[in-house]
Amino acid sequence: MWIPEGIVLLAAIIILLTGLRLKNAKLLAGLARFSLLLTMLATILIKTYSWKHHLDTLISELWFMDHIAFVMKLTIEITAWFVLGLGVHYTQHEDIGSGEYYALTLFAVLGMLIVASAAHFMVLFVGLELFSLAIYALVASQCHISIGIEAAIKYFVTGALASGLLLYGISLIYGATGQLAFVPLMQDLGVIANGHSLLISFGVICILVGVAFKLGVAPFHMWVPDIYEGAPLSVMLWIATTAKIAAFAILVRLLWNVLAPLGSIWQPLVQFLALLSILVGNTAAIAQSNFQRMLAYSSIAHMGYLLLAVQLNTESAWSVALFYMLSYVIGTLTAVAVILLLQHKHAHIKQINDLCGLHQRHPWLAFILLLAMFSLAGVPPLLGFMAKWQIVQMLIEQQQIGYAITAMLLTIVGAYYYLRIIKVIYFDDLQPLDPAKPNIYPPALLAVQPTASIMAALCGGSLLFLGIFPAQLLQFCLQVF
Amino acid sequence: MNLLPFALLALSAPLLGSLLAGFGGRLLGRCASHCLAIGLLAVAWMCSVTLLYQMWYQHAPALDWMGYNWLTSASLHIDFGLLIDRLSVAMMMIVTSISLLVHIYSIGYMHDDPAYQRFFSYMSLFTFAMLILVTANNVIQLFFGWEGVGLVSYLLIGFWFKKPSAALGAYKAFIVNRVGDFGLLLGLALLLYYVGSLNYQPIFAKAAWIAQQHIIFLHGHSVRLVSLICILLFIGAMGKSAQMPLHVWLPESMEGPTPISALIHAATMVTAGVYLVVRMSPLFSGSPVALSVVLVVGATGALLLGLIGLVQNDIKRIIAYSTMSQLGYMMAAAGASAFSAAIFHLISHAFFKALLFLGAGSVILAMHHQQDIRKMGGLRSYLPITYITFLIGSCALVALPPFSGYYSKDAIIEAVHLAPIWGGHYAYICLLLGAFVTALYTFRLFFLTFHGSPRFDIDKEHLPHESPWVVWLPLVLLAVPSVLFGIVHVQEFIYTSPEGWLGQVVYVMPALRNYLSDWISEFHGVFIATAQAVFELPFWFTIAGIMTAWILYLVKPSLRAKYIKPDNLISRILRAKYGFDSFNDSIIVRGVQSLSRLFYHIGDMRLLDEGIVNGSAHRIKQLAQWMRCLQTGYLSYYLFVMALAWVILLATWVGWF
Amino acid sequence: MLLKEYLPIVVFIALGIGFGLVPLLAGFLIAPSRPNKAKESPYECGFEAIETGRAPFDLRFYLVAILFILFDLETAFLFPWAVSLRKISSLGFFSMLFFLGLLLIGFLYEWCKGALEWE
Amino acid sequence: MIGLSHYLSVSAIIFSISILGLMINHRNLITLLMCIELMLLAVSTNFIAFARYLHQPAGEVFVFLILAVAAAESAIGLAILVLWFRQHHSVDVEQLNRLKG
Repeated sequence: MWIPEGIVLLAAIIILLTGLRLKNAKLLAGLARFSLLLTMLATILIKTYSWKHHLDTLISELWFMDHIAFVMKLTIEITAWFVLGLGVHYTQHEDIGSGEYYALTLFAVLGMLIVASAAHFMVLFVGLELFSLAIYALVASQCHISIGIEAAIKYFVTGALASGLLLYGISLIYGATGQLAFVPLMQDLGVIANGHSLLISFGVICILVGVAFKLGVAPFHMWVPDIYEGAPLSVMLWIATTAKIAAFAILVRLLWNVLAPLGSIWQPLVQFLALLSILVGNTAAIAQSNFQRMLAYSSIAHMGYLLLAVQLNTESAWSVALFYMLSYVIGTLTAVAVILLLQHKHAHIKQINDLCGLHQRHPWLAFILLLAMFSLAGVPPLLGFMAKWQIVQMLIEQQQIGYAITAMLLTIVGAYYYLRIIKVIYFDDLQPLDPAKPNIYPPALLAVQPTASIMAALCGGSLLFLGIFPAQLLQFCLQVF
Repeated sequence: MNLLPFALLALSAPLLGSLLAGFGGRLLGRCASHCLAIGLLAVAWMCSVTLLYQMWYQHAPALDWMGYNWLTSASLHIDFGLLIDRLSVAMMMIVTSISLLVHIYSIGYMHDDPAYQRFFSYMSLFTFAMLILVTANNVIQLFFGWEGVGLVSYLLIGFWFKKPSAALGAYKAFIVNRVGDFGLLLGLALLLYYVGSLNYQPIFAKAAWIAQQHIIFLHGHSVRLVSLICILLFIGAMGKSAQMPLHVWLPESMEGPTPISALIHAATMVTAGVYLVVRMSPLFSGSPVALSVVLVVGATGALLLGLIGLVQNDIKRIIAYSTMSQLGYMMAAAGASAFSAAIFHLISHAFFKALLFLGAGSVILAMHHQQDIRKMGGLRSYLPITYITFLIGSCALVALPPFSGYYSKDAIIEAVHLAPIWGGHYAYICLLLGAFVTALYTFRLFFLTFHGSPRFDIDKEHLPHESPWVVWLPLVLLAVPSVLFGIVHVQEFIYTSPEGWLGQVVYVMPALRNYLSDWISEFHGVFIATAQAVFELPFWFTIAGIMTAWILYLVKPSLRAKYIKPDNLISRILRAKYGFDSFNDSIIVRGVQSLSRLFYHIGDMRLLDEGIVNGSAHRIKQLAQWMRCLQTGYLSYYLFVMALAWVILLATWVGWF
Repeated sequence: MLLKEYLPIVVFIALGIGFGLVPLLAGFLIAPSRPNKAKESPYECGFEAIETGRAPFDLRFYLVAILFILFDLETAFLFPWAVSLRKISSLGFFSMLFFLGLLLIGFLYEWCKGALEWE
Repeated sequence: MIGLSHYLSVSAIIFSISILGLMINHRNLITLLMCIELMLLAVSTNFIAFARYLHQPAGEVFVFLILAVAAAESAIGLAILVLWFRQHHSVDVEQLNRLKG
């Protein structure tokens, strides 16, 4: 039952120790990715095994083996595999691809996998801290770059505050019910759902704040832009995709597997957070000139849309939220993949304007970026549109038409900054970085990377494909909950 | 045999070709790009051939494939589905064949163009969109294809977008088509509202019910729903098929490269309107009013637009006006419920009109992009292959037996002659006169271009010479069906039943079946029909047209100067193109402009710009800046905000409690 | 029942925040602020300041302290384990061995990395 | 008699103080780390109090985990801080504002 986690742990240790002597980043990355492949395989095998033998979905009150755990784990593993594969050249080039880097990423994956299966507050807490701490360290992995360290400190301190609040909430819930394991706790909460005490409400709110921080939802979003901008690009991708999935897994576990009976407490709050997030994310992104920072605000807005589905607290709403999460992750992965491919030695892509005329130099990459931007903006027929559409439809079905309209209006506001990138890559002219070196334009390939290019194309293609044929994925998401 | 894989392959191959040529163009290089595009198109063509074979010889049943539900919102289902029946197969065949030949032709014609790969990409994309249009099993998908071909047409008319006239032509095409699309969309909306579905099958199943519905307007006037829907749909068809008065964009579209004029603006896209009317025949057959409108508009266009062709001097524009005139014939046939004749004329027209355009392109190449026929002449000896194929195309166009145009056009004129619907006589006269006009302008063009003495500066070093084989091969390949298509297929296609070969696909109003039966009973085999030509009026009108052209332009050009004053009323009217353009310019454009200026100053500047659009954009930008300022960068401040939000959440909850 | 017991806590939280914030805000709002150079310079018996008041420690102290804290706290797990060793089965025993093994790997890592050497 | 609510009150006060400490401290990053530790200790107090009140060991076990995690957290925090100090020779919180907007 713990084989996937065991593989990741073992691989992390091996990489940590071999990394002391071995300096070949490519080899280490290959090892890490290979272990992730094994983990995926193990996850699937265990799932099929337990499904065939009708094993219990709960193991000793600590460990879930249900559909949610399976889907979350698999998504985390696949995303992690993509993130590692896309970042190989970048980490090598930025000189951060040491053994520690890959060991930390695997520790982070380990923490995320634990979180996805956690059926007990202790397990959840340990998993959460494991991946958070690993990511704090990863953000600071470029130890000579000042803003990286600054980002790490900010992330660390705000994250610690959020964990403190989360723990405080857990302690209050524990005090009110005497339970730390999810299944009995949910039963108890179901009994007292109507006559809950202030203690429980406080606990729920504190937990909500902790999770909202991890998701990067306004007003607990202040860390997001700074960390996205300051962190190395590959680590930023890590935070923007896998860590978000893990945060979503926590959200699912806590709000759906524990606090669902107390929906009356948290649903209005989540509504508020969702709308605020969409507003803050979409408007603040407009004023950004830094690509990573813009993506950060975009992620804040996307998490808002996600919460808009979550606040409905029905099975189908959670499925749609999962679908939205997947669409967001693939979209972000695609966008950052293109930028990762373009990090040239003399020409870092930091600002949006560095992408000027990308179409003229790399039409394919420009097209993939276009797909990503359209998908994130929610333009049909891409996956992002489908996801937004599902959420809006869900809201309308539940008679929350006001929210649906607000969300759509703010989507139009949000479309502005995505389209601006498309304008820059398609309609602006190339500008040489330096008049003395006319051959070097900002959008230049880091190196010819067939694997990473194929991965980027795969991500972009899946945005289009899943946008046109979303039914299977949607069906899959519906079966999870 | 399962037809589905072939249909899917036929659809996807051009899309793939387009993507490869478009995105991989630079990587692949010119040769690989066009080879890929042409190869994939050939695959699509083979698939179409297979489908046609199955339909024609094996009598395969129609395939209505509900592929995939993309989106559902209440009663609106947006599906991807295919309807492979005789009509769509015939259209697929035409689209892929002409497209394939035009692709090959473009290798030569676009040889020196820097945006070579882009051109091939657009053409394959066009083919894909057109195939989507004709194979759709629901109107949404049809609309998608409809807009798709419109878009590519816009892109291709403006292909040389640095040329102002090309850019303007592209604009004009785009805007005029929007007028048509407006009607189409309204029609579709009415269908969705009343039928509750946009798939052909439920729509047609409810056609009888729709025919009995009435819509009551403000003052109690009731209008038959079906007439309203059909006329709205026909407005869409008018836009796309360049029927009067929405024809003004087609001459301008000639600014695009010539292969495009052949593919899009002669053979395929412009016939989409005819296709729409035929496809929607169960609806149109429920409304005699709509049929009459189609008939009258078509016939009027057939005559009047042909007349304009007489005074044009640009080789491509003459053929463009002839296209509009021929589209009028097709529409008239559809209006007379002779749907098979309409489609048959569509097919034969596609062959010979593509041939004429490509021939014109060959001439233009030889003349170094000189398009004015007054500056040509005597090209017969320089361009022998072009000359012969152009002659074949011209004969087919003017409907001389035994060329293919004869059978289709003769069937149309006869059907319209017999049709017992309102406007039938008028239409018949128009079409008859149209035959004379067609012959006149076609041979005027032909004689001025190929006969007589050269009116260009003969440069001994650079004599006009025949184009490379990639250019003339498609001409030869197109000349074959231009000659043979009619004689071989006319009997089975048109004269088997009142519906013709299309059979179950189309639906004819019961009241009109009798006349159609009479019409087909007059046919006694191809050879008799061919021989009978001499006893029929249209033939002599055609001969008269040719003779007139021969005398006026070849034998005694002086007669022209003597009898036709350049500034007499008729030629002034014709030259002004009946004033459509100036009407549009002075009344519509200027009216709209002054109206919009009014709105601009009052509504836009004050209300919308300052208030809503710019205002909101400005507000949002302000908000964005403000949000930015909130992100101060100070850690203590972040922590403060977090803690404050936490406290507020707690406090709100206590307040609620 | 717990609710009533807990209500004071809310009051305390409010008070705690209030106590912290009110004097700060009061000072910020009420106190006159007319800084000048003399006021802002650190006071050191009338001399110019020689160095900052906070003399930095050697970084190596921090490193050792960090490592000490880590291993010290992890060993805290040994106490409850040792107390209840009889009650927990061999699974408990081997779990702790596994845990110690992980600690050992961490120790090996820092040793090889040279974190334990003073120079 | 000292009961549950007293413990809870103390922990709540410590928690509030630590949060205020985080917010108000503009000078020293080390103090931030101390505040974080304080916050976790407040939570631990809570857990212990509840565990005693409910006669359950689970809460106490949780405290062990919290302590271990707190140690790891401060280790990481200090490590990052040291990196910062090496570059800037200062632990001033206010200097952390290159990233903003």
